[in-house]
Amino acid sequence: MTSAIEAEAFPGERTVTDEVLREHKLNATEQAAIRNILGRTPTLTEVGIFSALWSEHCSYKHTKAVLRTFPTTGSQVVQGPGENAGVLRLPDGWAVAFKIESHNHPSAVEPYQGAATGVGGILRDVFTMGARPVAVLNSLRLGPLDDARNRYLFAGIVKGVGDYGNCVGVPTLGGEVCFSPSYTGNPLVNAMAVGLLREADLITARAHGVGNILLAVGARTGRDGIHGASFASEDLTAESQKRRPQVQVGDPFTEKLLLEASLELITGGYIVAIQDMGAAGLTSSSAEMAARGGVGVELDTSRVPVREPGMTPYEILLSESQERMLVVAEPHRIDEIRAVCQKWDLDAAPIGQVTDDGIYRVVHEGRVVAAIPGQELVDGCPMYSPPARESAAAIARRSATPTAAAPDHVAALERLLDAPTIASKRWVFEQYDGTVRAGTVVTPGSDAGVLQVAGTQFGIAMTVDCNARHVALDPYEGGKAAVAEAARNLACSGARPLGITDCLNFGNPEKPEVFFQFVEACRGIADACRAFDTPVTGGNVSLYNQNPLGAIDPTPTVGMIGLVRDISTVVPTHFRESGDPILLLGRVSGHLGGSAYWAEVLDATVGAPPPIDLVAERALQEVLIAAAEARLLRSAHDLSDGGLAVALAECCMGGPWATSTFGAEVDLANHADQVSDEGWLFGEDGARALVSCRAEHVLQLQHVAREHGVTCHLLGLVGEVDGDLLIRRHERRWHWPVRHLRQVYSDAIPRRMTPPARSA
Amino acid sequence: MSARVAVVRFPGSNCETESLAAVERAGGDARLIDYRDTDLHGAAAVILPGGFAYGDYLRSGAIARFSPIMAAVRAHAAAGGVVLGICNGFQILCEARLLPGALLHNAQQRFVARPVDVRIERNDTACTADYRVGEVIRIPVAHGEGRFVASPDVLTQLDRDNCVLMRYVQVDGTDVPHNPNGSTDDIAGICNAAGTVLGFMPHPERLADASLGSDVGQRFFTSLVKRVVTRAAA
Amino acid sequence: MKIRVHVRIVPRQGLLDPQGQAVEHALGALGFDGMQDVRVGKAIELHIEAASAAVARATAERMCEQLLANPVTEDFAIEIGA
Amino acid sequence: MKIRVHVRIVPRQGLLDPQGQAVEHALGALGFDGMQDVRVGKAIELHIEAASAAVARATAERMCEQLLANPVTEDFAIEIGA
Ligand SMILES: Nc1ncnc2c1ncn2[C@@H]1O[C@H](COP(=O)(O)OP(=O)(O)O)[C@@H](O)[C@H]1O
Ligand SMILES: [Mg+2]
Repeated sequence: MTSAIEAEAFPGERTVTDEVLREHKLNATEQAAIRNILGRTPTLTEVGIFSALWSEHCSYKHTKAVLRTFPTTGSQVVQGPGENAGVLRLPDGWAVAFKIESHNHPSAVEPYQGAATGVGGILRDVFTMGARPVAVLNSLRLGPLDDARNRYLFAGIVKGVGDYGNCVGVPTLGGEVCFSPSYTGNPLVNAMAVGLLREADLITARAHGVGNILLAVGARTGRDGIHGASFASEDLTAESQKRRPQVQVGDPFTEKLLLEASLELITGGYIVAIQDMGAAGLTSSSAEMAARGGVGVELDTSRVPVREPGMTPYEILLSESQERMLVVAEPHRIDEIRAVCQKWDLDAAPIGQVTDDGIYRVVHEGRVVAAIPGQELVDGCPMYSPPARESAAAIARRSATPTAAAPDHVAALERLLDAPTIASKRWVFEQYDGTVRAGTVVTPGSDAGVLQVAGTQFGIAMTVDCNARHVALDPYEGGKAAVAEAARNLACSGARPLGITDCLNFGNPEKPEVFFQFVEACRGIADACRAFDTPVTGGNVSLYNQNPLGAIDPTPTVGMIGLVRDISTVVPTHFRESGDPILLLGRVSGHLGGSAYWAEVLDATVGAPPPIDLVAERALQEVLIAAAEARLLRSAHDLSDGGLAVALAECCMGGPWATSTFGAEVDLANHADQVSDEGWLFGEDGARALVSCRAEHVLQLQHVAREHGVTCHLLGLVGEVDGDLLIRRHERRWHWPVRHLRQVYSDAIPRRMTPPARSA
Repeated sequence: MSARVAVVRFPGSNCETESLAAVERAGGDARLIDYRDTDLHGAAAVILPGGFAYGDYLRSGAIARFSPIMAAVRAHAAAGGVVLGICNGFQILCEARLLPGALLHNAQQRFVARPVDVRIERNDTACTADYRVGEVIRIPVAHGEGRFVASPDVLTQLDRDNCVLMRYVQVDGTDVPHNPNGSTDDIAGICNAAGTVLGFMPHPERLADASLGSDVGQRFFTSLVKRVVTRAAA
Repeated sequence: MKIRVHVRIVPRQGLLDPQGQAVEHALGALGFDGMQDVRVGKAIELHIEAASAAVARATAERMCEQLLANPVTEDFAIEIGA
Repeated sequence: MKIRVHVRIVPRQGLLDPQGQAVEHALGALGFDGMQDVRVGKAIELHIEAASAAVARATAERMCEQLLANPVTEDFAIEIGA
């Protein structure tokens, strides 16, 4: 097709053989496609470029077709998928940019730096849109804490997330932590960043304007995180040992300066486009910016500021050194750009220009080392649609039931509250600054984080959610459930869900049973997003998450943003006043399949998880939002892991820093009589929330619920300060001192993380 | 007449915006000053805000204390001017020896971000006049290096001169340690004998707006503004 | 015999050391010149009860491998003190 | 002449060192015994361009006094390396 455009090998570089191509994970089809695009054999530099851009991470070669089925439009969408972050419209000319990304593999190797640089990368994705980061969220999955390595990973990851966000000065407003054996050896670290901007200031990462200059801004380029293939493609000598790829180290201080400089460059109108040099570094940022703008670029890698001498173009192109930006600007702006950067103690070096021939060209010391048609480079990767088939084991698990004898319900609730996945995450978010910038309305420990948009009366609410156990047992329902839980968390706070970003963490897609999970979970997410009018504005796919025993539990993390029209109507999660009536919104059918009760108490991760009724979910959201806006609610908490019993206990125990707890007295008699006691207490049917209100608001609240067709059970009253939780059903009574429950719930993680006393 | 309060931005400061806002809300005239500046431009009081100046590399405050602006801050303090260090600002003041002692890594070796209960020990200072002595308020801390230590001599002197500005205290019903970082004698903040140079770890500027839940920290700023207005008028 | 051991743990060569950079920069600003390659790591001092200096060193080495140093990012050196 | 300098900065004797205690505890849990007085501080390595080792040492000393160590809480030691 294209006539050959020449490029020559960089002196000393290994010759490109089939072996080298294979080491770069390019299969036969891809190798043929490359030869076809170039009309010749690629140089080693080109091989590196192709291998980066045609990796799953950049090309989405296994997943693109599925991702296209997501709903991505709506009147609230300013920027859908395809840019560094999605953007949703807020009132008064404001907009919110947000995105989630995984840093799983780096965190498995070096938890602290892996997690820290994960936060750094996602912050850059948000501020390159022209948005000031205002919040970070994090979704973490680890193997159980009885394993020392898992504890080490957990401690390092949490410290990494915290140190980075804290230092940059962005509050962490939410997250989740789940523990399951499937993550042993392959922890998941998904970081989400949220930023605010004036819609008019939005900037995209599209290079344009022939003759415009490309500049590298920020940190110097070292040999950090260079694709393992580059190491493998050299003979092992003492010299090459010294040059082995290095762990990426985060520098939040430089990030902070880069953040300020970037926003000044964008809002000051100095630049045409900007993009983070993230995964695959300079290569992917420059190639993607060029392709989006439909232009060519010429880079001179010998002009890139480097940290170490003797770096080859291959290394410079593929380095994943952190805290670097690629900027496109008109030539006459360069001095001004340098002045802005200097103000923030940063370097800005011209390293190339926009060209009109559509070629992605790399020059090093006057030698053309790569010349690839740009559009083909970015869009030419062969696409795959692997077979998808559910495994027999998965089907069998879904129809299994627990065999263990159940303990009494009093003990069962204590076991659930002591399960690290359910227990208080105070040990985690106590390490995250949640109040810097002084805009925080709700810190972690409630259903959603909420912050005020400065100078306005409105706010945004945010959450990340995924119940991977449900996804593992039924990927379609689990996918729906992830979106539904996120929306419920927002609605409980009084926020209207606006849109999502997703992080799809799965195993090896070439395994039919894994790809089945992927396809089905995505179908579930898409259906739920359509039902809730919460379009997908972007996300991230992380595949090949395998532990020695097989794939991780499929984990499609959903990050969702909602709008609170008036922050004075935000609804807290926990009970607030003795004597307030307690109501359960939503239907109870006592579904125990896939429940935490079965998994944590009966040690059986089996059964069909509850089917998610999207119409009922939407109706519940509407009730919660309407009731919040009418100021009818004193508290609202969604029912999820552990069902009603856990939700009641959480509402009684109060927030993470509460100085008092509340008792509660609840009577289940004459409500959903067909449901078993276990089903009532621990069932995990969706579309439910536990609320409290002033006695004089009960009728009004019931009326709002009825209007939306949502069942409303009046269950009881909030009890005395420091009182007991009492649940009654006919002659049966279960009873817990709330102070004791709070201690179990609060200590579950710290006691597992405290170094064991020295054995005598 | 409104009083000029300078808020110094170091590279890595994070809390300058909310500090400026708190001063303005208290009726003061707040100005941002760059760390490379060498002059306070007539400010009657200086705030060194929270954050991670120079990334807190080496020790928090260790590099920031050499910033060009610090000579002016030092001169201002020496002339009896008001200097207030919040969190990172407190760390900088200790490193600069404008306040005694040092702030070391939290005893538990982890960052701590949560509300704490502190008792105001003195209200005859430049920023606590609007509190009662003994009043207990709940405000957030967020720091990795907040464990105040000093030699026994210095501690004795702090006591003698009544230089402990606030202490972490136990409030009924809390189930987290009242002292969030292992600080000596539960010290959360100190000042010089005159009450003009002050430093503390908690962040009152984050609780300065009732619409976000509590404005119990705002009185630090109303006190400060009143103080500098009165002095300016005198 | 009680032996004093000094352990020095520094970020591995080639790895970015933001702290080292900041210190180098700050030293430069203070007027120190002619310094290079500043790296900041951890110093750990301890006493080990051991039969000989060689045994103490071997123990310290195992301590570094198992706990004190991060094998992915740090190098360590051990010195037997006075 | 380029001289390699090792600076060791440790918490002053008598000062509580929670990090040292935590490390001591963790080492104990790993089965190490017979260690005592674990203290954790900072190791700083740098190259100094100087006419002699003595000059380099003097420079490093001034660096410690001015920036690297906090005289309120830390002691330092300097070693001239290979
Ligand atoms: N890694 C984390 N970082 C910050 N906050 C967290 C993290 N994990 C959990 N949280 C907070 O703890 C609270 C409870 O989380 P979770 O158990 O997932 O509740 P829910 O089921 O309501 O989503 C939420 O406020 C959440 O934001
Ligand atoms: Mg959740």
